[in-house]
Amino acid sequence: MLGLAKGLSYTLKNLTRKKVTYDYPNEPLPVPDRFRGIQKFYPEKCIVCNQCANICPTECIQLTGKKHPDPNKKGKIIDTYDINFEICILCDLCTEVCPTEAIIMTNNFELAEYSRDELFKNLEWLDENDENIRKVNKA
Amino acid sequence: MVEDLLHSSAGWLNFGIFFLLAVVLLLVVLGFVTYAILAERKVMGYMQMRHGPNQVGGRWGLLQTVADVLKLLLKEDVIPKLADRPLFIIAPVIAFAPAFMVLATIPFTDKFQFADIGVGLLYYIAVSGITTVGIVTGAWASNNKYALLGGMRAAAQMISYEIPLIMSVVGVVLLSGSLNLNDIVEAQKNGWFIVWQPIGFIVFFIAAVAELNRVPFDLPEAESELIAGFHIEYSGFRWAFFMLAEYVYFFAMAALITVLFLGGWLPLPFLGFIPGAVWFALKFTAVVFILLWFRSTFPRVRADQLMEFGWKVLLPIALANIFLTALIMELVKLF
Amino acid sequence: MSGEKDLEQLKKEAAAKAKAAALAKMKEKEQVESKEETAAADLDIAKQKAAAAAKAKAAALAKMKEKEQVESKEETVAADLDIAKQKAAAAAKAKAAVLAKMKEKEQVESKEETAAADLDIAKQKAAAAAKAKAAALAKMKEKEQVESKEETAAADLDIAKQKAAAAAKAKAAAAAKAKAAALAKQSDAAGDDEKAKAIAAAKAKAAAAAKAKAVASAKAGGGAGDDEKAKAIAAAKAKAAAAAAAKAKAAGGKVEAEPAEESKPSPNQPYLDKYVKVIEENLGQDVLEDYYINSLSKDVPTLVAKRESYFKVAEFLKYNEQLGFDYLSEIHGTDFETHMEVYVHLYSYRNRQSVALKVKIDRNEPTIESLQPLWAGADWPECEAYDLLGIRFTGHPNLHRIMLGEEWVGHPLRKDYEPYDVEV
Amino acid sequence: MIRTEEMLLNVGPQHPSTHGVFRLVVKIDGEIITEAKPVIGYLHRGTEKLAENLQYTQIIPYTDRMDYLSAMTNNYVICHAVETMMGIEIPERAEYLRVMAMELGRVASHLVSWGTFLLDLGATSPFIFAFREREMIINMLNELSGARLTFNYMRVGGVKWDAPEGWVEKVKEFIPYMREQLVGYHQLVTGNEIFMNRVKGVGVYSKEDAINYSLSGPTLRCTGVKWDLRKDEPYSIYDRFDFNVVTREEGDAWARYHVRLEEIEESLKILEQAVEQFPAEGEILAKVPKIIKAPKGEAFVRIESPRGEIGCYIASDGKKEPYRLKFRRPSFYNLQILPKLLKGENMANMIAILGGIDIVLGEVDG
Repeated sequence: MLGLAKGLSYTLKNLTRKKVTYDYPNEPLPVPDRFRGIQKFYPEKCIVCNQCANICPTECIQLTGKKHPDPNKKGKIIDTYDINFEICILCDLCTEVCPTEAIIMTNNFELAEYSRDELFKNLEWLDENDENIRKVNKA
Repeated sequence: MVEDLLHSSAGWLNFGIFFLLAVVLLLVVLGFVTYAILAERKVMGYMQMRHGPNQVGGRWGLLQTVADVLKLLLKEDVIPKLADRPLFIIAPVIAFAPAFMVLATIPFTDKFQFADIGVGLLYYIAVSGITTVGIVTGAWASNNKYALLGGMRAAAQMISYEIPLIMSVVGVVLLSGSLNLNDIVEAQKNGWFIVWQPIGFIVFFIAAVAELNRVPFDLPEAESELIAGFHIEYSGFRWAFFMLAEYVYFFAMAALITVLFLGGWLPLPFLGFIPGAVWFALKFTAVVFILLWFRSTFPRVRADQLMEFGWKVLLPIALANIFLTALIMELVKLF
Repeated sequence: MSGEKDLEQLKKEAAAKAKAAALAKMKEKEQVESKEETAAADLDIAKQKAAAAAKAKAAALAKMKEKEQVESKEETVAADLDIAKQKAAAAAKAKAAVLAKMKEKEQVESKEETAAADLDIAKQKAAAAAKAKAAALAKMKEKEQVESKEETAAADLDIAKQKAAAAAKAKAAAAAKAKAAALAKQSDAAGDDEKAKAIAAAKAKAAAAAKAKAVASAKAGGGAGDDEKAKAIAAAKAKAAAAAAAKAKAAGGKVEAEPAEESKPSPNQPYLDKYVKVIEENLGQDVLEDYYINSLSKDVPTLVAKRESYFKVAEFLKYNEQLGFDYLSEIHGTDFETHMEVYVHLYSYRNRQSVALKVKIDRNEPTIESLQPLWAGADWPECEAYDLLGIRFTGHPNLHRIMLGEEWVGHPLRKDYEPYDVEV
Repeated sequence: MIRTEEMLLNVGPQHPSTHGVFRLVVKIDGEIITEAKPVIGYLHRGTEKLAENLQYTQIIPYTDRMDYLSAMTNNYVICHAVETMMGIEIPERAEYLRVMAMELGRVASHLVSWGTFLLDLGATSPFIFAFREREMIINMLNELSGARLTFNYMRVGGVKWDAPEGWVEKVKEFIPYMREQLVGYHQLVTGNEIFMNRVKGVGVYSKEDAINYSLSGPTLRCTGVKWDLRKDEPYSIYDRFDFNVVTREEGDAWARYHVRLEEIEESLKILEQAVEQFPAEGEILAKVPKIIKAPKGEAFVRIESPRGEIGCYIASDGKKEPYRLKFRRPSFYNLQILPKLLKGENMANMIAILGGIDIVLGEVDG
């Protein structure tokens, strides 16, 4: 009986303790800066080196480049850039390999959609996703 | 008032009055159930350092249960193909009806009681046993193995704990000399029976928790073992009936404990100016709170240990309690 | 940039088709390296004039032939035969690879060097044989299989023609050395650049070629160690050289394991000696196929049992007083394409010692005794090996497809697994 | 004439107490189990097959998803295997970060195990309390690695991120807090008579059985085998810390419960020392080639995860992808003894036994 009473006193004490839950949808969840959320993409920085597409473990990044419009300049610029968030696991490897930090993580993590097709994000969407951008991207 | 009506001649008018009163009581009970569920969730939430419902109906979530009930009403009525249809449909009713019937004998105050019958206590215990029939019926009719196991557990548990439950109140009956609940309350003028019958109270309380199928004796619906036990195949309003029955019993049992051991509507000394109804409500709330407190603290008892505990511990103690009470009464009479 | 004109010339002559293919290939991420190797290897081959070499190689390849690989293999063989007859084909191929490489931004400098060198060779030769080239290109795309094949083939050729492969053949030596260096000195960060540099450097230093040759042949011995038949050929001639090379880091092959121990005795060597001694005393000399210290795996003593004595050895390991391996830590199978292997990691709580027991089994008929009667813990892992690799464990009480279900077609961890789809 | 009949009952794959998609086909006579047959594979994702086409760095996020309750140890085991093969020395600071991350993960994992075990037994509150503390750990690991569960934190040769500012202090503050909470846990549960009756003498197996069935971790130590890879085959820098290997002799669910709770205390001890010894500065990533290639050959390493011995076998042919990758997944091995334990037990004990083994289905199914 003593054990039962001890347990009861423990729960009774908790009645008045501070609540530990988050008021989540009403207040945004505080996340640390390193948090890996949905990517933000800077098309102007991209040099179409394909490293992000190569390192991606789930092969969710597809990109194509085109010749630089300015004939004097060498290299390529990005034409299309798609991330399929159905299979993206937000592992951070794409930002890790990117030599120009053209793709970086944000702290946004809400990605619920009513249709699977909407999880296929293109260059424009990723470009516009510019809130809560992670400050430090490389260790 | 009720007394007069009971003795008046049968007629449509009287029937109408009774019917109306019954509906009122039903609404009161439903109101209680609504807020008992809310209270349960709130108390558990607070004990677990969270808020509980706080979305529907202000920050206290006052309309949460209402919303839940509405949702249940709107749900599709699913009856499994291989279920025993008539029994499946009637089972929730069998389970719920007695729960409501027992409320008739409970004296909430000295004036507010529906049926002041001489064998009120016996009536309560006898009628409340019928619910188990409903549970077993529903369990069997569902044609589901988990449900069957839950139903069997419910039956075994009812049989094992009904006996200590009755035996433990025999002491009270001996002391008050009556089975009438009003008389029992009146007999506590000199001190509540929790003081005179501490052993009886403890046995009764444990057995009552078991009768209510509440933690730590919630074996018939043991969520982690049998998923939902006897009502696993029920959904929508049929399921709500089982829940309703459970919570109405919760209400009735808390009221019965108040009446039997906590002196019903009787006030504490020198506090007689507070009306009886308030006293009853306070004591009643205390009992409810303890049950909720148990729920958020204890793990579940195992089936075989439950049986062992009922037969090998509670029953002998209850019998000894009767013997002791009788002995002391005789000794008191002698001197 | 001196090769610029030559490049244009050659594009017209030989690389018209190859270029298109090479450009397409550029997008294939991981192939650069293997291409280089293939190209280098082909150059090596191209320098062999004798038709006998091609014959020997064809034989070696045929030995490794697996049923599912027939098609690609035939291509390979055909291509190689052609190459052996014509120098030009390989040169063109090399050029194609070089062109592909040129487009890679980081490597521009070193690659152009290589390209220039290659162009010189290419000029000497006749117009490219389009057919051979096409076959070679197709081959390049199958990176893994071809690479390993080429390695072995090239190595075999080297051995067969050790005299013929003179130091003057700087290119072959350079490629071989680069490869050897990359594989042997992994920890020294052998990046692509470094390898390219190695090619260039080795070209200049003809003297180094002889040494590189030895390394290459040593490695061939190691590589061949995985292959029973190739081993028979290679080991006979190259064993002495291999031991001398003593590339401990390439110790996957058994050939090198023992010399490696000599150079740096492992702390676990006494245990291995003890196990082997006890086993040989009690079960006879011929139960173990091989034994060595696996220096890559925290120096764990590794025993390779013979197929027929596997259960006997395992039983002995468990019940012998001095060994007492009462705990089975891990059992799984691996498909090595030439054979299946079952790897068992045992531990003795009494002696606080580990041992790894391996057994090679026939890939076409992968059947082996179950260890479940000895260690109850082998039950599910063996089911898993059966499910994913198709290894049948005889004497297992309940061998079933534990992960995928009985209706699954094929064994996914086999290297030749093709997903079965009802709708296709 | 009363006739009894045995029923075949499917427990799972959707069942609140199977901790995931695990199915158990039990034959019951009344409530007594006469035969139990576990069915697994519902969460099989073919990690080992996928890994054959992935570079070593790319495999690390996949390991997060095996034992998702202690992803740090999974991260570690694959990195450790590759590092062992390549002979890489890990910088000291990285080692300390790894150890701290792993030990925090161990505490979190045992907390979940504790909470769910009691939830299985019908007590709802401990689960919430355990998650309260776990949330703090997860927040710390989130700050460190950028994710709450699938950390993808370790790299071959070190770790991805250095400790953020103030992180080590947070760990330091957490240790006394957790100790205090542990006292509360014991108050709430350990002495509870109902609980003791539920777990004492339930699911007993002997030392010999445990070894024979290849059990590891708390399921092995509860029988009195003093075996912890951190102590007995020290990897990383565990030989620098002073801690005990917790064992119990009973071999029942009660012993397993105690071993786990006391292991939390030992982990806190390690954390305390790690915080003390944490080097003020230093590299967090060793010099490794840009493209990691394990040398030709094979290696099998094993380390101590919260659930037992997690091992990683790599057969490499010198390429940047492993030729064959195999994980020795402790839950998979630990679960094998279940049919034997369940024979003759009733339904309630079944839950207690399963909860006591503490499986993670992601790991069972690989």
